[in-house]
Amino acid sequence: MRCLLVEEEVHQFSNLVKALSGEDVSKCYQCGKCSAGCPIASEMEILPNRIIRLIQINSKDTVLSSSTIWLCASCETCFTRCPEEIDLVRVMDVLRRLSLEEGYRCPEEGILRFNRFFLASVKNYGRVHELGLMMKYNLASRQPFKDLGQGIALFRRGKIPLRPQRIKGMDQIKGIFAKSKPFLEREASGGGGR
Amino acid sequence: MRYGYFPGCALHSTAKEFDLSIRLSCPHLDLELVEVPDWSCCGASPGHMISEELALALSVRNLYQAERHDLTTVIAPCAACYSRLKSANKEVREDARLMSRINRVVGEEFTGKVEVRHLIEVLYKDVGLSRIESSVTKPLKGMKFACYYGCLLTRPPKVADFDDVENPIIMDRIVEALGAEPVSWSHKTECCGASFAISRPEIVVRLVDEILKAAQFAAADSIVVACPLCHVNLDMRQSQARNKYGRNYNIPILYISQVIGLAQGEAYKALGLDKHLVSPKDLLKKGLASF
Amino acid sequence: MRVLAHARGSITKTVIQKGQNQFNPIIIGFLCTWCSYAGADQAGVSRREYPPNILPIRVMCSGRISPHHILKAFQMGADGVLVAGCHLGECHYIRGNYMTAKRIPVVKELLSFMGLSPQRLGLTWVSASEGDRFAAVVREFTEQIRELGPSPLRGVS
Amino acid sequence: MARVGVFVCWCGSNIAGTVDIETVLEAARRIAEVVHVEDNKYTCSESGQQSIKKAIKEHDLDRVVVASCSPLMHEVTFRRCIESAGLNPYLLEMANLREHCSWVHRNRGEATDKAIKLIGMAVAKVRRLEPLIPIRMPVEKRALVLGGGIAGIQAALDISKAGYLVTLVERLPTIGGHMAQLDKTFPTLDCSACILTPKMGEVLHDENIELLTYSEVEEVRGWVGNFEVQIRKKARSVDMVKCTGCGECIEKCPLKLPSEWDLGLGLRKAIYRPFPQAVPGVPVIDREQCFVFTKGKEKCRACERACPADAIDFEQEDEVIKRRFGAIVVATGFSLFDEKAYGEYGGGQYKDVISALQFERMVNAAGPTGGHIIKPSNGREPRNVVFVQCVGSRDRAKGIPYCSKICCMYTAKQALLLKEHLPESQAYIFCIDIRAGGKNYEEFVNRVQSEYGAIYIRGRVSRIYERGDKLIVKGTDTLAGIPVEVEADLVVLATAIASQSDSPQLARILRIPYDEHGFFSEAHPKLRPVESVTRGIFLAGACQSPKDIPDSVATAGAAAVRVCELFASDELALEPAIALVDAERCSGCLNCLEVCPFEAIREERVDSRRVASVSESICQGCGTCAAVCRSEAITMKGFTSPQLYSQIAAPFEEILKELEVEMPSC
Ligand SMILES: Cc1cc2nc3c(=O)[nH]c(=O)nc-3n(C[C@H](O)[C@H](O)[C@H](O)COP(=O)(O)OP(=O)(O)OC[C@H]3O[C@@H](n4cnc5c(N)ncnc54)[C@H](O)[C@@H]3O)c2cc1C
Ligand SMILES: Cc1cc2nc3c(=O)[nH]c(=O)nc-3n(C[C@H](O)[C@H](O)[C@H](O)COP(=O)(O)OP(=O)(O)OC[C@H]3O[C@@H](n4cnc5c(N)ncnc54)[C@H](O)[C@@H]3O)c2cc1C
Ligand code: SF4
Ligand code: SF4
Ligand code: SF4
Ligand code: SF4
Ligand code: SF4
Ligand code: SF4
Ligand code: SF4
Ligand code: SF4
Repeated sequence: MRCLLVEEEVHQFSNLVKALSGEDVSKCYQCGKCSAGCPIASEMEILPNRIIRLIQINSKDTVLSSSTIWLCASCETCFTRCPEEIDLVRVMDVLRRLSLEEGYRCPEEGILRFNRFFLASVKNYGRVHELGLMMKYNLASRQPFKDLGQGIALFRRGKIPLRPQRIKGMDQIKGIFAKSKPFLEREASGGGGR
Repeated sequence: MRYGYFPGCALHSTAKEFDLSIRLSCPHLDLELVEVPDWSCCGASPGHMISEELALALSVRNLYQAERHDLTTVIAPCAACYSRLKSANKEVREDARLMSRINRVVGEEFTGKVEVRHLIEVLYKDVGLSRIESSVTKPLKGMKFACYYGCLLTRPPKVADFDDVENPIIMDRIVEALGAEPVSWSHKTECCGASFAISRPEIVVRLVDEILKAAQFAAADSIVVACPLCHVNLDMRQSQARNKYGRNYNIPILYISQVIGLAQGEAYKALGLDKHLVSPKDLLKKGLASF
Repeated sequence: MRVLAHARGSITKTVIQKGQNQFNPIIIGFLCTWCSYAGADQAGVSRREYPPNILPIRVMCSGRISPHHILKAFQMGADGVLVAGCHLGECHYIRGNYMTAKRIPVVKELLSFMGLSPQRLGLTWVSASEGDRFAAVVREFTEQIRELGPSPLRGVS
Repeated sequence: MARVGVFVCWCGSNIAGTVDIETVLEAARRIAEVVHVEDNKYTCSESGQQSIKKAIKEHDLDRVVVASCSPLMHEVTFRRCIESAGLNPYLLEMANLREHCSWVHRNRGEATDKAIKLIGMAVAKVRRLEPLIPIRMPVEKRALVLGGGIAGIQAALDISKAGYLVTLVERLPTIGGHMAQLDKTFPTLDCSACILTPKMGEVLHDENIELLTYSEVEEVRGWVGNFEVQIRKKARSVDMVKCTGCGECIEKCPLKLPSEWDLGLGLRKAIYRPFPQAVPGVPVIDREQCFVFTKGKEKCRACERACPADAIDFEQEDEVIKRRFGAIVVATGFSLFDEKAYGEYGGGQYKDVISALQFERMVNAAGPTGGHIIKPSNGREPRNVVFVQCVGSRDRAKGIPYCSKICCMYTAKQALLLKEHLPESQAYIFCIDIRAGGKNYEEFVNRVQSEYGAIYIRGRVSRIYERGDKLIVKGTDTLAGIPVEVEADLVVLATAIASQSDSPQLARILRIPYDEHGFFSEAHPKLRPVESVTRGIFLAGACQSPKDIPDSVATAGAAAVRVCELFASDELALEPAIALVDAERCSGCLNCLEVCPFEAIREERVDSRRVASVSESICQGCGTCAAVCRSEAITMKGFTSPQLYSQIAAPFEEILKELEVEMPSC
């Protein structure tokens, strides 16, 4: 059996998530509609509703080391249908960043690697160079021939340019990368009237 | 009608034919598209997964590029770009402090005087069905299209807000105006898993299989899309879906702009229809004798 | 943990700021018995917290409040006056609150004429079930008066 | 000099937990003209009241301030209390230390400070109060019951049995309400018609009850004891007196239209009765559809030719009736949430996704399918039936945060009925919780699972879509932690119990409050659950909150008792807090006459001078007149300007004293 509340205050983690995402996860009453519509649910070890539950009970480690937060495709299905209007996508974003920030191991290395390479491409060229991105990714994943058939087919149809396009305003892009911080603090909005 | 045009990375590579066909079909509708000068990537989902500020700043830079060149409306044909640009625009507009913070990161003074819209929204609302209808020279009689909107075009409703979030109909109406028959089907807004196209393709294959299956159930000849990411997945993964789930698919995936171009009498190659992995040749033979 | 410390620090800071050395205005609230007073009761029943600066006076209908009453409050040194009645169309006395709605702008003009900010006078509609709304309105109004600072008439007359 | 006693209440820890009572008592003692101060754990209790009475005698008090809860809660209690000690009951003022102070502030110092100010204000007012004598008015001993569902029926019968006259107004052509649409009812499974139709008949034949169906209330004026109500009897196009209810006309009518009563599952004619056992049995003509009204006077008239009683009357006009009532019972029931808001469930597009009420019509032997459960799309029997609970309820995003209370139970009932009708079928019920608090309710749900094999899945459905002639229902089993899909033949949505869409309009006509969801508000959720805040208007059934039949009947009975209580005395004591014109000061401008919402002010001549005069039986004491009188000639008893002025000034007196400034005079 795991003891839920060790030394920390019981609302610590959920308050943190709330402060960083602006979403009050305590409103969630575990109806499960988010998970029911999630296209990736069957690949997730922890369903989205359970991620929210685990935040409620301060289970930070379990949440931040789960693969779910990386598998979420940001498709917005859950948020669109959540009866409590909890923006799970925003919560997932915050969890991913927290997980990185605090040095948790990412169980979905591939996804993280892809994201990194993607952003590196943007940082270097201002745009994404798909061929370079795919090659780099496959090499790094030690599966250089993955999706090769498809890649060649696309290539043959002239859909994958060999050279990256580089934009003019690269200084600005570099500046944006240099200045951006991972978190935006938000204030939760108060109750409204009529 | 003059609009800013934000093609996004994909329309310069894997979705070239989307770009081609937009540039070809829009003049028939008096739509003048001006490419946003020196645009950069919107950051897509990796951007906001890593840093919200980064995601906002990358989008705002593009919006500023448009604003600076007096482009008051920007059309983003890619659903992901559309979603990023539109929600970034909304967020900074609604929060003056955030706006100045992001402007500091970008190093420009964006003021929020730009609207972000998707191509099909502009086609339906600004151009109008009657204008589209009157540009048709070769009605697409007898073709049954399943219009696929994907997950991000209508969601979240508070950001997108131009069509019914669960059962969008704009594209269906446009297709109808071209003389074709839109089928009513179940997977209009299901996610195709685009962001895992490279890192977790097996997820994409599963989701694509579901979508193709639903289109097949609805007896559609073809799926019409309005997003380059949806297209790549649905077009490229059909053989893998067959290998894995044993269903035989040969469903051509067409861009809405290609379909419009066809009805306007534009040529097969010019519209980039030869670039699809699942060739639409047979389909078009069935529908349009001239092809 | 870096981020957490940051987040918490700033939260504690604002709490402390709020508690101390703050101008504590006196606000007279005229509440109609059927809607607003009952709405304030509802706020109590559902434990909706708001600042203690408002001192409610119960009247049967917001239509009862004449300019004299409002001016009297300001004359005595009130920093703000909040008049609250039933939503328009829902007046227990059919249309007493329409009279109030007409009257308040006139009194506001009078206030600016006297050199008082018309923002010191508030008019709002709260129904008997809107405890949440009552609390929110009072929170907002108190904040507004706080920003305006003490009434220039406080302790003068 | 007045002799004021101040009684500070702890309310257990409700007040004393936040307000420092000692400090408050200390401060109260220092207020001018206060001669006695004491505290009490529970002032409203018998011993609390005794000690007030005792103090009045011992200290010769002539004014009393009770610093406790809201006057809306206990003013009456304490007025009675001081009256029994020989004081005029209107020499009381309450300071609201609970609802307006201890319950809404957390900081002890701040709350205590405010409590002291509130008491100061109350003392300031009480010193200037004057004795008042209630006005006596005769009571019209006839009750109006609005709405003829089970609640309205029950209330009307109960009042009538006590010997009073009742007018029952129902806007549909028949009484019965939703209960008449149901099949069997939980938890005992007796058939709805078997227990309802006898009561409907009783209403029809009760001599004390005047039944006005197809009628609506248009205007309500006046006050408790004397409501003046205008009722519109819509033209039925059938003469109620001549018609025998034989139904020949219906047979002959050629026009077939979707039946509202059967929620589109069945058809009705242009001349119709919603259902065969309708009360009254007289049909009505739907003028929006009937050929005579849509195509021309000489068209069709088949019903007229068929009628052996010569009862059809196309020329009939709406009739407007005026009546006086002493009390009103509102029993207008509920409506059902429209599932169109759920695009993810097909938004009302799929034929085989039906609402629970449609399911009721379907299982009802007298319903459109003769009691057969079918797939509406193809008429075949379903095998897998999925029930989805909380559709609309508990869904803030769709506008209804509350639980509809009865749908867990009726879903369980429907799963049971499904199995009884189709033994081969299987019920799957998606729920968030099973709420079955009530006598034999939990046991009922247990039986539905163990004996009837219904499978409950804890989780909300996210999506329903069609695949061929099946429906795919996507949910999660949150207990197992896995996503699940059910291939269903029929889906039944337990749609939320919502208020009637026009309840705000009705509330305005009646001048009663309603909550943000359109349900009428009770005066007190625990102690006055069937009374509206407005005296003489009572609430019964589901118009106040979602209720099942037992609760609807119980509240109807309770409301009836309240009405009878009112009718039991011949006279009613009315609030004396009304307007009085001082003819001496009155300038005769008649501004007051214009603004009075009740036309209570007349023009009069005093020494050939024009002055205003208030009729005390009409005046409701709103005070609007007083606020516009420039001559300050109108006194609002209980809320006079001097009283209000001293109340306004009180909190500043301390401050001014500290600053040593002169108090401005009133
Ligand atoms: C699907 C379903 C199944 C149910 N099953 C059960 C069950 O098994 N057991 C159980 O105990 N309960 C059940 N209920 C609940 C039951 O229907 C209600 O408890 C009951 O109908 C409430 O009665 P009512 O008289 O308050 O309201 P209603 O039945 O709604 O009656 C109100 C009446 O007032 C009339 N009216 C409305 N407005 C006006 C107006 N302005 N002027 C005049 N007349 C007006 C309406 O036309 C209607 O006739 C079920 C409900 C549903 C929806
Ligand atoms: C822990 C707890 C907390 C609660 N909290 C709440 C709450 O917050 N809100 C709420 O609404 N409800 C609450 N309730 C419920 C509330 O207590 C009951 O609804 C209420 O007390 C019921 O009142 P009653 O008069 O029916 O019964 P009771 O309160 O039980 O009164 C019955 C009386 O009858 C007397 N009696 C019994 N037999 C005989 C006899 N043969 N002859 C003469 N007299 C007899 C008893 O001595 C007793 O005085 C709570 C209950 C409990 C147990
Ligand atoms: S849908 Fe919303 S309320 Fe329901 S479990 Fe998910 S997050 Fe919680
Ligand atoms: S946004 Fe993420 S969690 Fe939500 S439904 Fe999509 S994939 Fe699932
Ligand atoms: S008088 Fe009011 S405050 Fe005092 S005990 Fe009774 S209910 Fe509580
Ligand atoms: S035929 Fe005549 S008597 Fe018979 S039900 Fe119709 S109107 Fe009444
Ligand atoms: S006149 Fe009207 S109601 Fe009568 S039978 Fe003809 S259509 Fe029906
Ligand atoms: S009664 Fe049951 S089904 Fe109805 S809203 Fe409440 S929990 Fe949901
Ligand atoms: S407003 Fe005053 S002065 Fe004028 S008529 Fe009425 S009571 Fe008299
Ligand atoms: S107080 Fe004045 S305005 Fe109000 S009802 Fe009485 S007479 Fe009319």
